[in-house]
Amino acid sequence: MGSEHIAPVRLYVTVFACLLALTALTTAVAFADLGRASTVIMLAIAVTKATLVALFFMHLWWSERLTRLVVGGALAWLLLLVGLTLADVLTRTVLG
Amino acid sequence: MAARAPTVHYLNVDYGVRSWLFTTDHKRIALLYLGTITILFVIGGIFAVLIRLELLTPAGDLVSADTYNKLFTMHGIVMLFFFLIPSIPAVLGNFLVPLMIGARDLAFPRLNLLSWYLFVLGAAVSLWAMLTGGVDTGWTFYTPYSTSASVTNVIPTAVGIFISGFSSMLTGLNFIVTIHKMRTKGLTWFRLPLFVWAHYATSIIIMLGTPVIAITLLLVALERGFHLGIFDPALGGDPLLFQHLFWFYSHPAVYIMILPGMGVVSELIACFARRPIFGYGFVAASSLMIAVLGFFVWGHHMFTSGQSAYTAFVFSFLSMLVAIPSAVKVFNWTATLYRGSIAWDSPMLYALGFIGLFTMGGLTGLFLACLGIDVHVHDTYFIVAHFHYIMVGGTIMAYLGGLHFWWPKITGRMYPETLAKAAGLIVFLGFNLTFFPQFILGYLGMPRRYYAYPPEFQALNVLSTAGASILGVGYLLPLCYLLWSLRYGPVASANPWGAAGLEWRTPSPPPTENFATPPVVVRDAYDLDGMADAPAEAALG
Amino acid sequence: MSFPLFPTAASTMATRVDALLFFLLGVTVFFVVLIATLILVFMVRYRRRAPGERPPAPRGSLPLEVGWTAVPLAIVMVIFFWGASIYASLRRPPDDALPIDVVGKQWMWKVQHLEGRREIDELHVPVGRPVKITMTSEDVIHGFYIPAFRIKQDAVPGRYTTTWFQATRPGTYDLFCSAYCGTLHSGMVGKVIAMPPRDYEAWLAGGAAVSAAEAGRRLFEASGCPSCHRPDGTGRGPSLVGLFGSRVALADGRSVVADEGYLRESILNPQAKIVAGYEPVMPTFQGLFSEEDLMQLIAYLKSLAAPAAAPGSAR
Amino acid sequence: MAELAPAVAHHFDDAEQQHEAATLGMWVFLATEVMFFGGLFTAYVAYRALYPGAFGHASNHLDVRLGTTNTAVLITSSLTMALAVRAAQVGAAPARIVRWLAATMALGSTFLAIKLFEYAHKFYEGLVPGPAFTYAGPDARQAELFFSLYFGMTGLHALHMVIGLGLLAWLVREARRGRFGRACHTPVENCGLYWHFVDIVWIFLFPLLYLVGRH
Repeated sequence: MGSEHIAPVRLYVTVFACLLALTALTTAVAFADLGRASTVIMLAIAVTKATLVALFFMHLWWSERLTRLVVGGALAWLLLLVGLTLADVLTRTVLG
Repeated sequence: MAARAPTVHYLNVDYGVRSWLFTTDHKRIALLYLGTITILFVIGGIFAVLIRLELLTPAGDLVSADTYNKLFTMHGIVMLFFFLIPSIPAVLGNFLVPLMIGARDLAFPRLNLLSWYLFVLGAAVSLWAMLTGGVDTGWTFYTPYSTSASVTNVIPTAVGIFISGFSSMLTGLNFIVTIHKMRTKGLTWFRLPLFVWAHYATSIIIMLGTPVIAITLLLVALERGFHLGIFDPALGGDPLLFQHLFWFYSHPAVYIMILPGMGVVSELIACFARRPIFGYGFVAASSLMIAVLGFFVWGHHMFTSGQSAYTAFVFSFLSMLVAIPSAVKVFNWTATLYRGSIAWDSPMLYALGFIGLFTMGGLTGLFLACLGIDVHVHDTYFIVAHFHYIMVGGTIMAYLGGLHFWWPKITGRMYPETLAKAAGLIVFLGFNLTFFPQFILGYLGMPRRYYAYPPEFQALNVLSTAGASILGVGYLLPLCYLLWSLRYGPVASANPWGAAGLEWRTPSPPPTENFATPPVVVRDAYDLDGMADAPAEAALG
Repeated sequence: MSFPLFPTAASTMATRVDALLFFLLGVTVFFVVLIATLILVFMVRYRRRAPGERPPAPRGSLPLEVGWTAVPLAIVMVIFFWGASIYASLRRPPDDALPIDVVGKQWMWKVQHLEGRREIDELHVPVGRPVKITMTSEDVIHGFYIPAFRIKQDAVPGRYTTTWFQATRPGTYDLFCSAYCGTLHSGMVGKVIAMPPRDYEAWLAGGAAVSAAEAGRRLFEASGCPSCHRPDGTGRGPSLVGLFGSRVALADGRSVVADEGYLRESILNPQAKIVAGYEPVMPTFQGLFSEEDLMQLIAYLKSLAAPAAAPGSAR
Repeated sequence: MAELAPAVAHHFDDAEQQHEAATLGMWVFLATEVMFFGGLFTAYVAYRALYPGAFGHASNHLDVRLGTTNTAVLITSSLTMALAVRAAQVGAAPARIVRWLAATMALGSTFLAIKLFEYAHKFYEGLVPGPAFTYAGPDARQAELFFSLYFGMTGLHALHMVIGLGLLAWLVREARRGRFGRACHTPVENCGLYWHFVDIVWIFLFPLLYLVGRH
């Protein structure tokens, strides 16, 4: 075998600490009055957290290109679904 | 081939119901699927017969309006979700993908069996829902009709489709992993048969699209059953959101149905024109292009639905682009025939019929992608005719062609060739007589899903019903003579057509392990010289 | 029994759509004949003559591949732009179009003319003048379809959609429901009666009903709206005079054009878009007004437009 | 999700191929899960764009403390899961693998218990969509839309958690039998991937549902 990477425990604990810190941060951001920026910041934090989990807990950092292609493809398709649907919802009153 | 010794193959290796119901052999599972979808095709066909009979006269006189609405709904659901989507992938793909790539089985044989059980369960739930009252929403389940107005068995039907969606996903997952990880030595991506490329592209669509229809139907069921008002306009919900989610799957689903058919046709043409497919790389790439672009065009089902005009322009533009890879395929197939050595065997007749009907279906698709025309013909018989040209004229022609072509491999028997040619011709003529008049009906303005219609539409409807009776005979013939051949057909050799491809290098029917020794590939797909290296009979050892 | 093969063309749009249809038919016939002929010729010409025949392998051709990618691409682009130009005019009713309101309901079409006449499953329109249909549905999605005019638009519950046409020939034409809507979907058919303008005026006058705006005004007053929405703007709600078609600044900093959809939303769901400077105190009227009531109310609000406002200032 | 024969199954050439196939299969399965939740996220995004105010008000009826606690609980369970996978990879004693798996199960159960408590509370407050929906604030109808999404999304997520707990229970049983080690840990890895994925879904659900319009 030996095709997979064995990560040190310290890395896992570090990632875990970052995730907890980011959770606290996102809650703090939610209660601060930042207007519309707060949504963007909270989403950015969520994306960061998800990336950390995927890269280290799920070993994406060490996996082969094909696996990353699968992940990238799924995310691209999710954006496609949300994006084109939203494009319709948001422009309905613009013309006609 | 005299005095052939009784060899052990996948069919006679074991007997009894248990040996079938607990098999993990992809070839046996393919046969389980074949039996199941044949039954479902007959059921869907009976619905079609009743629809066509009702439409013989302008007045609604054969069945009641409610019954008619249930008939076309159930015809659509059975034919799409329980026949066309599994047809080529789950039967021919299941049987052939491992053989074509020199593997002993699919990557996950037990998931493959589970997929069949889920399919049977899903079909059983949906059929049960139909028998105990039916469902009348149309196969499209549009909200708010399906969530608040319909009083029929929407939830169990949706649950049945939901379950069969998992069956479809397990098959797709199996194909993707198998094609990536299980190719035999020397079989590089660009030596793969186009059938395998087509199934790979199809599987990508299945994996990315099917979950969306699953969640969408689940939401419809939850809205009906538990008042979770996701699409409810009374709460500010948007019925068009349902349509977006629905067509995100259901448009690419058209390619789930047609791409495997294109794969079959590539194999048939290469074999019976005796030369590799012209522009192999372009044909392979066009399958992937269709799979990807197919996801960008769903909004062309919604040009008159109240979708924003800007989005409509974008979707129309993208829909035009998806025509290109399909055109590329048709031109390359035609170019393959040029200077070939063309045999007129029955599978080839189906394949050539496919090209003609698919060309018609594809070009009339442009009418629907075109904004100005679609406004007029949307939701009319024009659209009904168009998608039957693709799905019946395309997919079913390819399915029948493929079934004839690989029948000797699957069963070890040949079928009566003259009858098969006659059946092919009858299907082609009957099909055109059934569905061509519907193009005219559509442009005249006859809306679809009408159980009674103004009298001026009657003449064309009579023609269509007459054609349907011919088409019915065309479908019954293969059912009869293929069954007959199981017992009385002449024994087939390992490679009766003189085809290239690994599946022909193992005996007919193949042994459970597919190949006595794992084959090694040194040549491109469809290279007949490769066949000389390893004579098929040698594998009998 | 008549046996038509082509529909009557009775609107300005119909001739444009038919022209594009003939172009597309030409393309289709050309390619189907081309492919079918090639297949048949090759089938015969290159039929297998000896069992052991081995034709040369094709070598592929980049110019050919590029060619049969580029030519279809050029053709579909023509089709796209042609179709899109028709659709663009279809989605943009002329400013002087005669407005008529339509409500779909299982299984009938209810029509309200601005001057007051109402009809069911019949739609009288003048010839030679653009007519703008604003529609919605009381229950499920319906499809408003007049084949002779080559127009179709779904009526969606919860919102307004519009289409328009200009009849060119007097006559009686089919009106179909094209979006499947339940048991009597195929019974949800009506007639469009296109009449010379003078006949249409006479027909309108024959109804002797109150105008839509007048009916809307009565509803407006009976529902107590004027107590807050005073014409001089001194009430708890904004003045509605000259509102329609104007741009409204909202409390959250956005601004919207006050079109039919905005007015409808503001009656049913007043909290969704609060006008800047006002408190969110208006109660919802959801369930109190039918779709027809709403259309009459909106007709009234439209009639309050300041006389000086140029038509079409909304855009 | 994987074929779980300890030895190399008959149709694979070697253990390497079998492991690669199982891993790829799991990732492809997770891609379908992305799209499965994607349908709900699409609905959420569309409605939040249409009714930002109503969503803000409705979100304030959720309990941030419980939501934050649950986020922390789930993240911790991801850590213990990762450590369970690691224990299997390095060939640790079965008892150690079982310990980390059991910790993950305990945390997962805690999450579900808190979730259940929240649901019960919503039920008492009349915030469950349907005839019993009694929301006092403005935009009650759009708020009902929000709560439909809330229950749809968290319900589907909770269902995935329940399935995950089932998988973990099965892993514990197999680990006790000493099945996992350096040579065979694909099942633990794949269940781990699934568990982390469910965690990621919650990482998005938390700000989208609990933290709208808090300030």
